Order: sequence, then structure tokens, then C-alpha cells
Amino acid sequence: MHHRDISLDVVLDIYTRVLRIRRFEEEVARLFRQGQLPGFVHLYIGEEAVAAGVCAALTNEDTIVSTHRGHGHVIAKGGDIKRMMAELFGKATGYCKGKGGSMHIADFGIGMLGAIGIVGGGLPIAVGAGLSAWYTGSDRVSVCFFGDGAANEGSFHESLNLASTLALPVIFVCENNQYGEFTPAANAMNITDIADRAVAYGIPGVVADGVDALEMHRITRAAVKRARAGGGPTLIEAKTHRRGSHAEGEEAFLGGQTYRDEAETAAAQANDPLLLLHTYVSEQDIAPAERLETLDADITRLVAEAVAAARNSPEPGIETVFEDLWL
Amino acid sequence: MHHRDISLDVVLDIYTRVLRIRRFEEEVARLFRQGQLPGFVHLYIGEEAVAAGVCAALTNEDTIVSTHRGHGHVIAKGGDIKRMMAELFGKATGYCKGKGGSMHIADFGIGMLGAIGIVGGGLPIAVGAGLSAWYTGSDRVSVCFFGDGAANEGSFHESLNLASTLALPVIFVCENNQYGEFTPAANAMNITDIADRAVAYGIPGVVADGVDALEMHRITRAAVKRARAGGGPTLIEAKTHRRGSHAEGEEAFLGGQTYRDEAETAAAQANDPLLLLHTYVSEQDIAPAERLETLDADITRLVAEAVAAARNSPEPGIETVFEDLWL
Amino acid sequence: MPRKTYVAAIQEALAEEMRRDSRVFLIGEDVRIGVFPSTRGLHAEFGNQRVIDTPISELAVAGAGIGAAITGLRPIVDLMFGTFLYLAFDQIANQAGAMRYMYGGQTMAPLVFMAQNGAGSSAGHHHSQAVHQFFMNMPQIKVILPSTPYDGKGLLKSAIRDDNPVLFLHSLALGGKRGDVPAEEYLIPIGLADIKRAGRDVTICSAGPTVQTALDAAKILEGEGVDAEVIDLRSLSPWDKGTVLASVAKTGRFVAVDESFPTCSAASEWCATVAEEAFHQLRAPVQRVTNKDVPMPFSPVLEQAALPSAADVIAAVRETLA
Amino acid sequence: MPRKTYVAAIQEALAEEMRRDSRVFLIGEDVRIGVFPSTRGLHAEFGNQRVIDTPISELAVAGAGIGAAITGLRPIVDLMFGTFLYLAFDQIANQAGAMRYMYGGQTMAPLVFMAQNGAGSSAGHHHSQAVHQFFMNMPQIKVILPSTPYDGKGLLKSAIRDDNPVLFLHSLALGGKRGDVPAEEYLIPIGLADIKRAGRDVTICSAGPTVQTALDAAKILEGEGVDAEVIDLRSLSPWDKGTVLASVAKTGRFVAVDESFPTCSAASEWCATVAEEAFHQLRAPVQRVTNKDVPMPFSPVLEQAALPSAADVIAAVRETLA
Ligand SMILES: Cc1ncc(C[n+]2csc(CCOP(=O)(O)OP(=O)(O)O)c2C)c(N)n1
Ligand SMILES: Cc1ncc(C[n+]2csc(CCOP(=O)(O)OP(=O)(O)O)c2C)c(N)n1
Ligand SMILES: [Mg+2]
Ligand SMILES: [Mg+2]
Repeated sequence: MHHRDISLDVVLDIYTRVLRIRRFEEEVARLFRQGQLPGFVHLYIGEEAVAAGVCAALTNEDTIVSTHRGHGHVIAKGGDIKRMMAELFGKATGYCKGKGGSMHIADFGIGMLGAIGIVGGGLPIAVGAGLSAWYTGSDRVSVCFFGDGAANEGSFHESLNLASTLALPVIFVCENNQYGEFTPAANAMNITDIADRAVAYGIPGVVADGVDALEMHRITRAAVKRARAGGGPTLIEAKTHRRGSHAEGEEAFLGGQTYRDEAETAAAQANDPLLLLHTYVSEQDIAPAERLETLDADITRLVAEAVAAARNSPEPGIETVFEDLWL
Repeated sequence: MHHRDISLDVVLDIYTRVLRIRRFEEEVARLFRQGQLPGFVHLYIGEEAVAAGVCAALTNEDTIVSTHRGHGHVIAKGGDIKRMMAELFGKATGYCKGKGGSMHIADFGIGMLGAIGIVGGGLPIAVGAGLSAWYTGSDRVSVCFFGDGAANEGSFHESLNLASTLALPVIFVCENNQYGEFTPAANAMNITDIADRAVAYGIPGVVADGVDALEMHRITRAAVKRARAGGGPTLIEAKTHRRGSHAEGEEAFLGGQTYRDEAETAAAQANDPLLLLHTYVSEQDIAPAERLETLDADITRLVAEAVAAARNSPEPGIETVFEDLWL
Repeated sequence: MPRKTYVAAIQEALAEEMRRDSRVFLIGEDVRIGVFPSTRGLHAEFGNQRVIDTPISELAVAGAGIGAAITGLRPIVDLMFGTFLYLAFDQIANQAGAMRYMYGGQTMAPLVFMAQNGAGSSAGHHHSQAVHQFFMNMPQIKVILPSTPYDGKGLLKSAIRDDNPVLFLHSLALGGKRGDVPAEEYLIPIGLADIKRAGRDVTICSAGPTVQTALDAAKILEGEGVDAEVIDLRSLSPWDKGTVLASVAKTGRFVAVDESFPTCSAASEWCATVAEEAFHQLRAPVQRVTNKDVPMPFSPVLEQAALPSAADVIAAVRETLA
Repeated sequence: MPRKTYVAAIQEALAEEMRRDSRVFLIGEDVRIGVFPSTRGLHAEFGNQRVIDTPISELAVAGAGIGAAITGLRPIVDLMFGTFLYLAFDQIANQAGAMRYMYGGQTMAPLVFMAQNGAGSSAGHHHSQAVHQFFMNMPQIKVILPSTPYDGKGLLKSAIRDDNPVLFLHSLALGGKRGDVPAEEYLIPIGLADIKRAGRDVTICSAGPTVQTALDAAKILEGEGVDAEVIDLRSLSPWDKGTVLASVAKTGRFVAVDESFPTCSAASEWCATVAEEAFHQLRAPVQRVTNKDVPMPFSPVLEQAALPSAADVIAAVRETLA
């Protein structure tokens, strides 16, 4: 398929975002296996097209709210890989000075209002960001990422309904990776398309191929346009899959049990968002192979530098436990 | 319209339930105006057809869960008017020994699992009652009454979805009286029919004329049959209206403000469920006029006796504050 | 000085602050009509944009307030009854109070949650619980519970101007109570107690509706020759330890009167603090007067029996003097 | 005696009770696979009907447990992390604990809510809060927080047999800890404390993970010639006042060690009670050792600094001896 309506610059931009997420996450996986990262880590590999396609349709002023699986969202919105990596290490130089960690990265400077460890916890907050835009007459839009599992939380229902009644500029992006932890989405809801839930709120619901970053982008662009024009919220369901564990090290949780069909998983993994985009970029001659290789090398180096910097960064001082409190 | 599929006995039974509710509530309104009842009172006048039509399709073993506007549900399920009235007075002889009051009447003996003052609070509990039936292989069904306002609570979403995924025998009866307190349903949701929300859960959603007790009955009967056969939950939206205040004495809340269109309200009130049923019963010669008059007189006397008994009942003893605690 | 009701004073604070700062707005269920008179009339003045009715969706409404606050506005989120905050508990505990800290100081959440707290109108358990104790436990949430029109107005205005999340609790039981409210603008700082009656013999610590209970008790005790000091904390978090400890240093006796279930209540906190920090000044065991440890019953007779009463306070004071 | 891990002991309790009583079943998110090993293997033995995976819907799942309980079953509702109970708070506070009372004794709600409580795995604020203090405040909810495999098993079995709602909290931090667990069946009554170390000089009251903190402190204090008594409350509601007061009568000194934010914490409750009921036996001010009053930070260094430590306990004990 040819995406004539997406300029070559934008395609390359989206490709870069996907690649940055991929290389970052691959490194995080390694670090976790080596026992270098505290806490829980939920990787975004396989789902990069969603964040990249969506965020490329946003300005710096537009805001996003993220989940426990949030690294990809931060990077796609333009986050600083060094400060992210330092945060994963719990270091003083991290985005949150070590107070947040993987599940709580934020960068208010780029409209990244925070990752949230409570499933469904971000939806109401995104509605509030949309309310702000509406209230001040700004044309900012608010995007909320959340999973298929989160779509079964009460907060999903209340948030979409509230955004709809006030016609707020909120775009709800459901990343349907088919599982909530170890539970297949099919066991947790009796419908095939979460997008159908839009009917309950009188708003548009769109199913998107979440592996195709350019389709994600096109659909988001339309929703953004609608929202900026006062048309209210849209629910976008991105059909996607996660490559790896629910949380890194899930083998320990599973104790030998399995929960995914291996053949199905392999098939899904063959459908790789990076590969898909790479093929398109190559076939359309958007950038010469060397340029893509240089890009990859640059990103890989950046990630390596981020790791080195994070390792060499100081632990937060004990006294900082009592900082960042009441104003 | 002729309701050939509903036997004359059942029609008379439903008529009786409607009338019992009406006469009870009229008396409660009087008592409240006279300042004889403590706390808040939410009347069901205008909505009687819903509870009556639904409950006539249930056995004594089937359970219901109710709301802040719960008197009609208790009566329709076969509740004792004396114990209800005493409870409204807060007397020791009331259903809950004066501990519950208008918003918390229960009668576990007839499968009335309780009125609940938290909007939307009953839905999860009704799912649990359905879960019990499913678990034990009983053919009991669980009915949950709730309002249009409650359909915007997260508990609505989670409860319908949970009941659907487990295919539980739960019938969700949404009493859409067009208002949640003083807010029109149209301001609180962007859709016309709450029944459409069934789509989100892959279950049937039916719009019913909530003023027509016999239609309510027919639709419920079908849903009950389906549930007993393992077909899972149904969402029934009963379009209805409340005759009077949100809560008795709402004038004090309103301070001269209005929130309903007077003409619209008058039109709705002309469409009275008791009148409708009375006309049908008379036209179909189901019972002679004298029999209906006697019925009315009997009910009126029963209510009057209930009031007298409640008045003459003792206040709960102070020591009962410490009764009904841990087993 | 003009005399106003408690609810009217609250309404005035809302109106004045909305006039002063266009970022301030009110959102909640039926705030236009005003289920409580505290929000009545605001819609007429400020319109649909600044007085926003919502669906019945406490979790989303609370969260929307937070989202609006961290993006530059100053919302007042009316959640009506304290118990309805249970539905929004996650957003308040996990987000509102923690966001600033969790994100390393990148943001602030200047918003006010409002709700009626406690019992007294025979509404039954679902509408009659006090909830302040839960929110006192949460770091970085301020909690206010005023007892007079004057305090209510001055503290609500401070709450709205505060850059942190504040839970402003008011009391149906006090709604119609009148008191002096100056015509001129004034603020009361959050965290400052007020001694509502000075005394030498025993310190009675209270807040919200229990202030009157304590004062009623003090009056009767006066007849018995006991001179009680009644402290109205007004702010529950942060709270004015200094005033309480100074009072105990003087009286040597301490009674905490709190409308709450007893365990892990505000009264527990006050007593624990006094026992830690004023132990050597104490001449008798501290005493707690709280709700009985049962759900709130409906019957007015039982409800009164379940709530802390002046008689309970008097008994506790006598214990400390025994 | 066989040695088992804390989680294995909990799993055993679940399996034994499910075998004993067919009305007992387990419901929650991913209980089949078992996010925590405490529920692992049960699905293989008991199948889909008695080990029920649900959507991520805490409010409905908790409420469904209540509905099942009042209609004759004995559900165990696994809510995974304590903070997720915030989403189910309404059902627990407004319904589970109150139903029996509210409806005049017509019903009972025999169910167990299970969740991991507190911090220690660097999971950040949203997964690391202790929640027991909230539920201790609620009338008619029992709360359990065991510190050993033996206690965990015996108390969970009692909880499942209890006719009232019980919140059974366990601790990830203790999950891998081993201890003796008899092969024979046994129960531990709810509401009974255990003296984990007898001593004469100071009473240290603790529960869950703070028991080890207290024991670590006691060991070091022993080297300084201080003989501390460490009480493990095990049940937080109802709690064993008698054992605590008897200990204070002996030692005259009291330190409460509680993993919770400080204000209105379990530690507040214990100190208030001791100050009320053992005042004349106290020879020094009571002391609280709790979390610092900040949201739970992620960094292991900061997390440790925010939690109560043995050093904090030692400092508090020294204060009481000063
Ligand atoms: C309120 C809440 N319930 C449960 C959890 C535990 N939990 C963490 S991730 C997760 C699965 C979420 O599934 P989904 O929304 O599909 O996101 P995904 O992990 O697939 O990206 C669960 C249940 C949580 N963090 N918060
Ligand atoms: C959780 C919760 N939020 C708000 C309220 C206050 N309240 C009581 S009744 C009511 C309106 C309910 O509307 P609806 O569900 O349509 O029922 P109706 O009163 O129309 O029968 C509201 C908002 C409540 N009791 N519980
Ligand atoms: Mg998922
Ligand atoms: Mg309604």
C-alpha cells in the first residue's frame, strides 16, 4: 500500500520514533535480565507503531497520558532517553529524580503528563487535560493510551462518557495487545472490537491496525482534526501484540505455565511494526539504506550512552526523600 | 392492544402490585410533608409498572437488588407493608429494626437483597447473586434495578461486562426516568437509548415502555427464560418518568429554581401506569369494577394500618446500637 | 458584622474566588442547581463553562479535576457526600496527593475536593460516614473541616488559592448555623487551630460538628467548676500540633472529640501525638470520644446514640479529672 | 516440621479450605495462572468454576464477592495489590462491613478479600502503599496481616471459616520467607497476638513485615543490654489489646512499628490505646515508627529511607529509655 497522504518527512519521523523505542526497549530487556534494574518493567516491543503513529500527529503542546507500559509513549512524544534510562535505574538524574521509576515517568515539558501504574488510572486525567483545553479555548488535544484490559475498568466508561457529554478534545487510544497480564481479552470481554464500545457514548470508534504505524498515524490525524475543531472525542482501537512478557521476568510468575498459543504468538511476531515500516521506507526509496543504518547506529549509541550515564549517575541523596512535597 | 400471552391472573396480580405501590407511596408523601418521617425519601410514583411487571416474572427464590428509590421494588417483590412503614419511621418493628431506613430496606426472606443508597452500588452485588446461582447450578435469576444516572457509573460497566463474560443469570433493569436528581439524562450521556450500551458487552439490550406494566412483564419474562437457560444477562431499559420530586421536599433544595419543562412533565404524567393498567383491566373485563374497588379499599386500609402500627411501635432501644454486629 | 449561615459563607467563598481568578471553576453532579446551597447561584453568575454539571461518575470527575489542575487550571470538584469519595478514592490517593512527588516535582495539582462529611440527618450508613481520617493518612493531601461560617469562608478561600490538593469537608449538620462573617475579604491560613473557649483544667480537641459538642460539654462542666479549653483544629492535615501541645502543657489533661469510627481515627492521631510529645505534661490518661464502633444507623434515636455526645465528652473529662 | 515459604503456606490454606468446603471459591484477576504464587496450582485442582479469572474490574469483582456471600457462598476475592482496593473501596466500606448491621441482622457476608500490602519491591507509589489502616477504621471488617508462614496459614484458614468479611493482607516482602508449618491441620484464632520475643524493658508492637524489623532491632538492642519484647499483632482488627497492655504493664515503655503513612495509622491507634489504658504503667512517652510522611518512592535507596527501619526502631527505643 502506498501512503500518499503522509509526507516522506513524516514517514521518516515515524520510523525514527519506532526505532528509538525498539532499541531502547531491547537494551532495557538486557539490563533487566542482568539484574541491573529495580522494580517491575513492562516492555513495549511489538507495539511501537501505536505510540509512534499517534504521537507524530501531535504537537509539543498536545498532551499524552500513559500506562505501566509507558516507555514507548515517552519516547514517541520526544522524551529524553538519558533521563528515562536514569529513571529506570532509580538515579538522581532521572526524569523523576528516582522517585517514579519505570511505571511513573513524566515529562511535563513535552506534554507527557505521566505514566500511571494503576490500570485505567490515566483515562480520567486525560479527560481533565482535555477539559483544560476546552476551558481555555486552546486547540490542544489530549491523548490517552491504555490497554484492552483497562477497557474493562469503570474508569474507561466514566471517562469516555464524561468526555463525550462535554465534547472534549480527547483521543482515547486503546492498545489492544490481546492480553491483560495472562488473561486473553476474549475471556475478559464478550466482544471482538473494543472500538464498538464507542456506541455507548455516541462518539466515533475506529479499529486500526496497530502494527501499521502509518495507518495509526492517518487515523489519529483525523481524530486530532476532529477534536481541534470541537468535534469531541474519538476512540481508536489499535490491534497490536506484545512481543515478550507481560512484565520482564514473567517466567518467575508463570512457574512453567503457559498462557499464549505459541503458533499464534509466532505468527503475530512475524508481523513486526519495525520491519513493516522498514520495508515501506526502503521500497518507497524514502531514505537510502546507509541513512537508515546511520540512524540505527546513532540511536544505538545514544542508548548505550544513556546506560553509561545512568550507571555513573549518583543515587538520590537520602535527604531528597523530603523534597518535592507541598508547595 | 391485547396481551393474550399474559394470563388474566397475572394481569390482576400485576395490577395489584402497582396499586399497592401507589397507595403506599401516596401515604409516604403525606407523612413526609407532615414531617413525620426522618431522613430522605425518594418516591416511585409514576414508575410502578417497572417493578410490578418485572417482579411478576420472578419466583420467590429469584433475587432483586434495589436503589435509593426502592419502596416499589420491595412491594413488588412481595414485601410486608407494615414492616416497611415501620422502617421508614425508624421503629424497632421495621424490616431493619430502624437501622436501615428508606434507602436500606431488605427482605432476605423474599429474595429482596437490599436497597442501596450509593448510586450504582447494587449492580456488582446483583452480579454476585447471579454468580451464586451459576455456581450452585440453581436456576435462580438475579435482577438489578438502577437508574439512568447509575448507568454512567463505572460499576455499571464493570458489572455488565463481568456478568457477560461469565454468562451469569442477571437481568439489568435500567429505570430511565430521564433524570438523575436535577440533571436530564440527555446532559449526562450522548445517546438516546441506554439499551444500546448492551453492545459493549455482547448481550441483548431491549428498550421497553416502562409505563406499560404488561410490556415490562413480557420483556422480563423473555429475559428470565433466557437467563434460566444459561443464556446470560440482558439489559432492559424501561423508559419511564417520575411523577414527583427527586427526593420529597426537593423544593427546599431548589430554592425556586426549576429543572423540568412543565408541559413535558404534565404530558408524561398523563401517561400514568396505573391508569393504563386500570383501563386494560376494565376493558378486558378481567375483574368487575367492584372487585377493583374492594382491592383498592383493602390496600388503602392495609396502608393505614401500617401507619398506625408504625406510629405505635417503640423506638429501637439504645442498646440495639450494639446488636447485629460480628457473628 | 453581617451574620451568615455556614452554607452561605461557603457559597460566598466560591463566588469571590471565581471572580478573582478565571482559572477557578466548579465541577460536579448538579452543581448548577446546587444540591447543597453552597453552590447555588453560581451558575447564574458564571455560566455553563465555569459551573459544570457532570454525569454521576465520581472517579472520572475527580480524575478530570486532577488532569485540569496539572494543566494549569484550579478546579473545585464537588463530590457531594463524603462517602461518594470512596468511588474516587484511587484518583485521590494514587494520583492527586502523589503526583508532584512521584514525578520528581515536575508538576503541581492545585485543586479542591469538596464534600459533606459525617452524619446527623438520619440518612443511613451510605450518606452518614465521616471520611476525614482516610485522607489525613494520605501524604500531601490537605484536609479542612471548619465549624463556623467565618472559618468555612476563610479556609475555603485559602484552599482554593493553595497550590496543593485540598479536601474541604463541610457538614450538613452545621449548614444552617449562623455566625459573623466580615464584609471585607479575609483568609484563614490552613493549619492553624482556633481556641474556641479558653480554659485551664482540661484540653478538649475537636473539629467540625464536634466543636459544638465540646462547647456544650464545656458549658455544663463550667457549672461543676471545671474550666475546659476547647480547641477547634479547623485544619486536620496539616494540623496545629503547637496549639494543642501548648494547651496540654497548661491543663495536663486531654480529651479528643472526633466524629469518626474510633479505630485509626483523627482522635487516635491526636491522642497518639499528645502521648508522644506531651507525655510529661499529662496528669491523666488521654481520652477519646468518637462514634460508637458500628455502622451509622438510620433511626434518629440510634444515630444520636452512635455519635459522640456532650454527655460522652463530660464523662471523658470527668475520667481525666478523677 | 516441614519448612515452607510464606506464599506456599497461604496457598496450602486456600487449597485445604477449598477441599473442605465446596462453597469456598477463589475469584480475581489472573488467579488461574497466579500472579502471586499464593493462588498457583489451585486452578489445576479445582477448575474453572472454583478458580475464576475476571476482567480487570476491581469494583465489580469485590461487589460480586459480596453478592455471592450474602446468597450462601464463601468467596475469596483476590484483589492483587492493596492499592487496587482503592477502586473497590465503596463496596467494602459501604456494603461488605455494613450490610449485616444496616439490614438489621438479616444477612451475613462471609467473604475474604486478599491483597498484597505495602512496599519493598521498588514498584513505585502505585504498588507500594500499605492499606490496612483504612480498613481498620471501618466497623465490621476484620483485618489480618501475618508475618510468618505458620501464622499466614492458620489465620487464612480461620478467615475463610469466619462468617464476617475479612481482609487478609499478605506481604510480597515476606513471600519467600521460610518457616515451620505443621503437616497437621491447625487454625489460629483471629484477634490473638503472638509474642515473638519476650522481654522486660520495652514493648515493641508490630505486624507483618515490621515484625522482622522489630526483631532485628531487638537483637541489636540486646547487645546494648536492652531486653525488648516484640509483639506480633497478626490480627489488626479486632486486635489483641490485652496482650499489649499486659506487656506495657510489665515494661512501662511502648514503641509501635507500623508500615504505613504516619497519620491515622495503626501505630496511631496502638499508641492512643496504650496512652488511654496503660497511662499509669507508662514510664516514658510512647513512640511511633512508621513510614516517612511521603508517597512511596521508587529508588531502592529512597524506598528504604521512606520505610521504617531497625535503626528507626532502635532510636525510638532509646528515646523511651532516655
Ligand atoms: C487497577 C489495577 N488492577 C490491576 C493491576 C495489575 N496489572 C498490571 S498490568 C495489568 C494488565 C493490564 O492489561 P492491559 O490494560 O491490556 O495492558 P497491557 O499490559 O496489555 O499493556 C494488570 C492487571 C493494576 N496495575 N492496576
Ligand atoms: C455514588 C453516588 N453518587 C451520587 C449520589 C447522590 N444521588 C442520589 S440519587 C441520585 C440520582 C440518581 O439518578 P438515577 O440513577 O437516574 O436514579 P433516579 O433517582 O432517577 O431513580 C444521585 C446523584 C449517590 N447517592 N451515590
Ligand atoms: Mg493488553
Ligand atoms: Mg433517573
